[in-house]
Amino acid sequence: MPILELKDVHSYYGHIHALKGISLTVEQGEIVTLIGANGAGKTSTLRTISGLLHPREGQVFLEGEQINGLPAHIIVSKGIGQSPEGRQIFSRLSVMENLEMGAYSRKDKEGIKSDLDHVFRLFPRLKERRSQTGGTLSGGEQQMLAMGRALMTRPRVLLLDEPSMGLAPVLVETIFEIIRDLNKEGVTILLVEQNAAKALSIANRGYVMETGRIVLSDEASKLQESELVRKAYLGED
Amino acid sequence: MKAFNAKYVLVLLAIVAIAALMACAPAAVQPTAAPPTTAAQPTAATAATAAPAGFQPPTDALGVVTIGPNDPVHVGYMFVTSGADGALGIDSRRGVEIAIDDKGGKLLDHQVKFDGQDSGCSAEGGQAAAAKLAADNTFTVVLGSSCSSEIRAGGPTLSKAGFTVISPSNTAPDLTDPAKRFPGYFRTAHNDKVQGAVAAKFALEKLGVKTAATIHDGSPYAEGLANAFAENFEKGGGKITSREAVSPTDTDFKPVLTKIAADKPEMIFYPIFVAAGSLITKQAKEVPGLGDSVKLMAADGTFSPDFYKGAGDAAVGMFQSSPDFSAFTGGYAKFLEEHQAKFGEKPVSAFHAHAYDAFNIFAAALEKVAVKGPDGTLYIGQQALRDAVAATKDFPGLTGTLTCDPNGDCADPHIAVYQVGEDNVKNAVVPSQPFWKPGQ
Amino acid sequence: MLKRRRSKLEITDIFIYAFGIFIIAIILYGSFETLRQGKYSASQWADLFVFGITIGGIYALIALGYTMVYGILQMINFAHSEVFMAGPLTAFFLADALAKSGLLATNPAISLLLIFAFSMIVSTTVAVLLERIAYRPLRHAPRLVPLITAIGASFFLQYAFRGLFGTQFKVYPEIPALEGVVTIGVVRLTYTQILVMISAAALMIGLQAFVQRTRTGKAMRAVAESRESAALMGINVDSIILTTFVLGGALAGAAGVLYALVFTQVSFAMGFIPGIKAFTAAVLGGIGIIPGAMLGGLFLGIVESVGPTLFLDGLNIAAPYQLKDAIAFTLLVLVLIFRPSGIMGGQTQEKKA
Amino acid sequence: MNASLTAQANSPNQTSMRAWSVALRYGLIGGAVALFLALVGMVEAFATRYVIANVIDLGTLLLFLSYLGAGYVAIKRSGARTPFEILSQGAFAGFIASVFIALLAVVIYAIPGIRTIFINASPALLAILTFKMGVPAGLVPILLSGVIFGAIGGLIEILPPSLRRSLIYAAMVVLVFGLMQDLLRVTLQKWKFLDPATSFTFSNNGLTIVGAVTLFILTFLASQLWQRRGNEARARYRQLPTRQQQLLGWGLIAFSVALLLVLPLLVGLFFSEVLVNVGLFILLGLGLNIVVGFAGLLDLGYVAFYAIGAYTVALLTSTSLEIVYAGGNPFWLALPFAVFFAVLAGVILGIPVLKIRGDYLAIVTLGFGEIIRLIVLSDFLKPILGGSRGIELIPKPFIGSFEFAGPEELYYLILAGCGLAAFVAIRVKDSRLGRAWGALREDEDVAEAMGINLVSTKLMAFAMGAAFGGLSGAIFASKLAIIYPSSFNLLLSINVLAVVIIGGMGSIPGVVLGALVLVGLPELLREFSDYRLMLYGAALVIMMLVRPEGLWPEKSRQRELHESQQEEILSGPLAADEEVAREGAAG
Repeated sequence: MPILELKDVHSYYGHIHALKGISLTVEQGEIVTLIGANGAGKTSTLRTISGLLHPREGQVFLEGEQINGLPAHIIVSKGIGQSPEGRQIFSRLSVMENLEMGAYSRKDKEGIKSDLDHVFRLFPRLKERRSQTGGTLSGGEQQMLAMGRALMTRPRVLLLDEPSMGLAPVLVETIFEIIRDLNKEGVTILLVEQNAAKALSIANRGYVMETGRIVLSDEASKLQESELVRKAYLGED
Repeated sequence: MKAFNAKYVLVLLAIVAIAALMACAPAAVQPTAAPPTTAAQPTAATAATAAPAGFQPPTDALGVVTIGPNDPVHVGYMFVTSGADGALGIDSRRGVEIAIDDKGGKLLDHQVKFDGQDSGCSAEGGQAAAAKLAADNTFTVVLGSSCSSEIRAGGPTLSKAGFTVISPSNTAPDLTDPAKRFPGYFRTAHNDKVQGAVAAKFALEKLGVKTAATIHDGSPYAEGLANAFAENFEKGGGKITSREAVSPTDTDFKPVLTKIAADKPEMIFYPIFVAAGSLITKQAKEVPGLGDSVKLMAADGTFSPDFYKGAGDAAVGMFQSSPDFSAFTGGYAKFLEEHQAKFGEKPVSAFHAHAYDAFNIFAAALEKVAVKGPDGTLYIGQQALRDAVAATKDFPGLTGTLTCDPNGDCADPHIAVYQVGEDNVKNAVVPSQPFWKPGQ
Repeated sequence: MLKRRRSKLEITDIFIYAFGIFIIAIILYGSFETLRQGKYSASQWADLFVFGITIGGIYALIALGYTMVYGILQMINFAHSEVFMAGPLTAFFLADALAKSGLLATNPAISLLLIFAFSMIVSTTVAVLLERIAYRPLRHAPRLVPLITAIGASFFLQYAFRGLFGTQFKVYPEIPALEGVVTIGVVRLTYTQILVMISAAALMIGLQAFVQRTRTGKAMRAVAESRESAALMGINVDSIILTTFVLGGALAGAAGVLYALVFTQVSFAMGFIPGIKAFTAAVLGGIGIIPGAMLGGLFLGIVESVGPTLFLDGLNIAAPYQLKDAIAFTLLVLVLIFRPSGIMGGQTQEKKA
Repeated sequence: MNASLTAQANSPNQTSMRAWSVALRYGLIGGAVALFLALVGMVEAFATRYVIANVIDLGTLLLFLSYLGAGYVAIKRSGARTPFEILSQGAFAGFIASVFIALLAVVIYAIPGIRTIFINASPALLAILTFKMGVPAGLVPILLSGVIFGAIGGLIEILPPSLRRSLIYAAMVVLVFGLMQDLLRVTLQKWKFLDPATSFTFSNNGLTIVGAVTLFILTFLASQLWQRRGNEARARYRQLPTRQQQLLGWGLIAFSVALLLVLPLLVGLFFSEVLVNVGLFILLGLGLNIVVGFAGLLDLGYVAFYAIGAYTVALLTSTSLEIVYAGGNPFWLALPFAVFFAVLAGVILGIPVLKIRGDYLAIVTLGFGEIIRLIVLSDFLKPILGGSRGIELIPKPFIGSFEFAGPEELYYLILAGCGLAAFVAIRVKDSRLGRAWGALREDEDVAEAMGINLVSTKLMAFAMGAAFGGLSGAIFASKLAIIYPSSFNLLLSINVLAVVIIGGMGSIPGVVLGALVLVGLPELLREFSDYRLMLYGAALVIMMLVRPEGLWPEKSRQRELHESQQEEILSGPLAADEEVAREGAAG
């Protein structure tokens, strides 16, 4: 059974038909990436999974359990963590408080403590700045915080929305390394990226989206070879 | 699209309906053009029942109100009966109801029907209420208004419609100023010039104070009365240390009282209403520099049980000017009994007796001018009614012996000063015996 | 930036600054004249400040309700003034019963606690009902819609309470234990004033601690920043918003009893004016900012109490206390012109309309 | 998301259990509403007004309607479909609701002291509740009426829609005639030839029984006829050649204009007074609509411009001896000054608040409105502005020898003002300026980036809005003949805002409709003024919950709100809860 499955999902913003029948699966332990141009519906897909957007048709399953229609905070407690687009950290809360918020719905004190240590091991910079307010962090640090915060929900599936957006190349490398490390530790990851080359280089599989539909899906390595992807998303002619 | 259609359909329906009415009613447009005789004053349905030959219904410059043999004499009121000032109007309305009961509910063998409008103690409310009353030609008289602002805005409408208007509680001086009074207006309430003068006289002569401060609340009544007091007080040789103003919705008066205290007046006169008045009374005791030495005095706006509840023990020993109930005639005791029986409580404001008298002045005038047809139809000339009210002389009322002067002042103004005693506060009742009267 | 606009802005800027300087000059000159005349003693000035701090503390407690709801929902909860009214108006019946039973005289502390608790429960209930019935369905509506709803709810509540409990004001019983005065130098405080100051301060410190330290408090701050991110952290946004209304309601209920203790009269209409003042205080301090509401409330209370005498008496302006609200609003305009996000608002960006 | 709910309710037993619990829930809500109406005093106050003379009064009707509503909604929500279920569950809901009233009757009877808390829990109320039979005899009819009206409510829900609509229309017409009996009677007095019809329909004290029945049947038939034939008529209209359609359209317009012109003659003094008041609010609404609806600047102090217009006219025209320095001029000379000063104030207010946004703007404008009122009230400026005693002896406008003396004449002045303002508003809406406002309303930063001059655009909105406010104030002053500062309070600003919003923000016909509903209707029902503001508040809340785009929305705005509503359904909490919340609010 796939850990996450979307079946023919249609979502709307008002009259705007954002997702037109998305079906995809994510297997346990995979990194799956969604690539596509701006407005293709990548973020809407993540929002639909995490419950910020409710699909008008279709279903979302987490390990076979239907989760579409549940409020976002319940979905989080069922094991879907998301680092949202544009990071959206709480800029007036301290780094520590941001991370605490990640563990908001959890009651296991021990687990929280060990997860916190884990996050600080992954992102030593956050440990140094834990009493600073989020708004004073640099872009890369904010991204780390957003990911750390999502990890604190102890997700079975981690949704990452544009983790490399607006970061310096060096930092992009670091972030992607961390993503790979996380995956090795057993976290299943659904990654949305504009930087398709980078994303495909670490992913197992990928889906290509255009105007609310999935137009192509395959092994990541095969997608890298694909004519369409090379032209449209990898900037090669 | 559907909603769009429905909207026009509705409009169309309405227009067709009105068009049909209009087509059938060419005459309806004409009454304004007709001469101001009986025709201009359409009458109740039964008026058409022909009078036998030989009887000529009267004519009148302002028109004639016709009351069919089985129709009631319709008396209108225009009082404030809701909101913060509601007690004032309800008090007056009850006064009239008792007056009607005392007549056995009948005038000239016709039932009396008494209803009217809440005029809200505002100019707009007064004008709207007046328009509604004036549109109904079954009314014979309008009793009201409660507040001066109502009648200033609504009076002209009533006057033009030919009504006689008698107010039990308007006290603003200039309502009966010949330059400003409108025809047909009378009042049984005292003119505030009188109350201001009495209060000043009391302060100077009885209390022997030489300095005083005034507070009003931005209402025309309080401002007028505070000024009348100040004028008379200064004329009598006193000194006004400060003239302050507050807002009736304020609750914290300590700052303004502290400011007053800096000028060290011997007395504070605050002719305002119950809520703010009771708070000032209470807080004056708590402001250093005022304490017990400064004399407090309010006016008839606070002459109500709620005032003592609100002010508590702080009110003991203060003074209030108000109509002199002890000067009221013997009928007043009976009135109070009836009031208790009918409404289960004592009067809630100061002008019930004035309202009782207002109705009786009207009733006496009506009995004088109404012409009864052979079938029992009543014809009341409106100008004649006004003239008859204006001619009221030495009328024995509850509030004294009433005589209307040419400007419409009919009151026999007895103003007295009361001192609040402990039992007033404990039982929340207004003082019954004056502490001082002018001329004592 | 376009040149044409630049020059126009300068003209309006000059106008604004001229206006501000003019007002400030009047205030300074007025204050100077008043002090020069020396009509008021030091203890009278101290009294004026004490009165101002008392009412200001109450404003601050109400303002907290406005500011918390604004911070979290970006809406003016116009009906908060009725939340403030509901508690003390209904708690009157309890207070009256306690007074008649004699408990109020013999056991003032317990009685007062009961009254406070009752008032806070009622106010909280009203606030919660408001949120559930009137505001929650409108969470995604354009901003004016919940504002109008709030105005409507305010009228409805005010006149429903009037219908239920009557037009006339009700008078809280006197509490013998609170009659007494403490004098410290020129400052003179009644027990009631001390009670108001201590309880207001305690409640505000408690709230600040709650918001800063507790899990729920932190979640409130998180929701205020971004409802979506908060939901993604597993925070139940609706229940946090409800908590905010509960806190605001409880504080308003407490403020209501303090108000009733100071001014003794309660009525259905008692919420309107303090409500508007408290909202002004919240804006003055920087709306959405909890310490700002406290500061704004105290500032407004003091200006109302001291301002008319200090600024206007020296200018020989008749009946200055009639203009106290005008002074308060003028200061509000000044603050917003020169510091558009309020006294304490500097630390955050101005929220977009 | 309701999939789980329906899944649970699959077995018939569970279905009926659920239906009964729904009936219980709405019975409780209906009972709470009835209890509230009784305790708040509405039942007693409305009981003085008979709808049908000596048969049924409005207060009792309110209670019956609560039971009926409980039954109706319960059946609507429970999904009961067999006649037995409908009758029994409807009756059950109504019964539960009536239990509240029965309990109230018992409490009033047993604990007279309750009145010290709930002032309306009086013996008079007890008499009304128990149909003058007292306790315990009166409890039987209370519960019986609950059962009967609950069942009727259930039945209404399952009637065919066309029949149901006609019945509701018919009942509403009877109710309206009953409610407005005194006004209608007074107005009908003008038309003598209608006397037989009038006395057939109305008695001294409400509708006659035959009159009510006749009205009911006539409306019912008319509605049925329209439902059957209306579509045909519409289809025929659509089949007409375009030219004829246009002609009909123009005919309709000409007819409406003619009707507007003769309206005061038709409806008489009081309705004219109401129309003039409505007209003043239409003018104000049109002005505020520019500021709030077009430009999106929330102004809570709009009354200031109204006050400035009124005071300018008062100062320039009053013949009062206290105000001597400028008075005595004719209205027409003062009018341009009134508008000018209002515009000036609009600009002066506009400049400092240019940089202030959203809710800050709301509170600053609120403060501005209050400052203006306090200044005209103050003793400080009393020598100039009259203080608390206002300014009196303001003359009426004249044209030649025609005096705009009373409401019937002033109507034309206000009609002309509204016509002018509506014309200006329509023209400016589609102009460059109007589009700039639109951009400003959507997003200030984007508008600025698009090269829109924020300063002049905002100031134009304030100035134009102020001009209409000033005009309205000017007419108000001469209508009232005396103005007091108390007329210019915050409530008025809020009323105008409500007119704009209820009508439909940005919509010009919406303003007219909003003013008719919010100003006209309450004026017509003056007797119930005690409950006016309560009902007004409830109406605002319900309106925003049910139809936030307003009664007659502007088209683009309607779309906007529609979208956001859908999004709300998409992302909001459980929809069923929302509906419960709405029902609660409706009570």
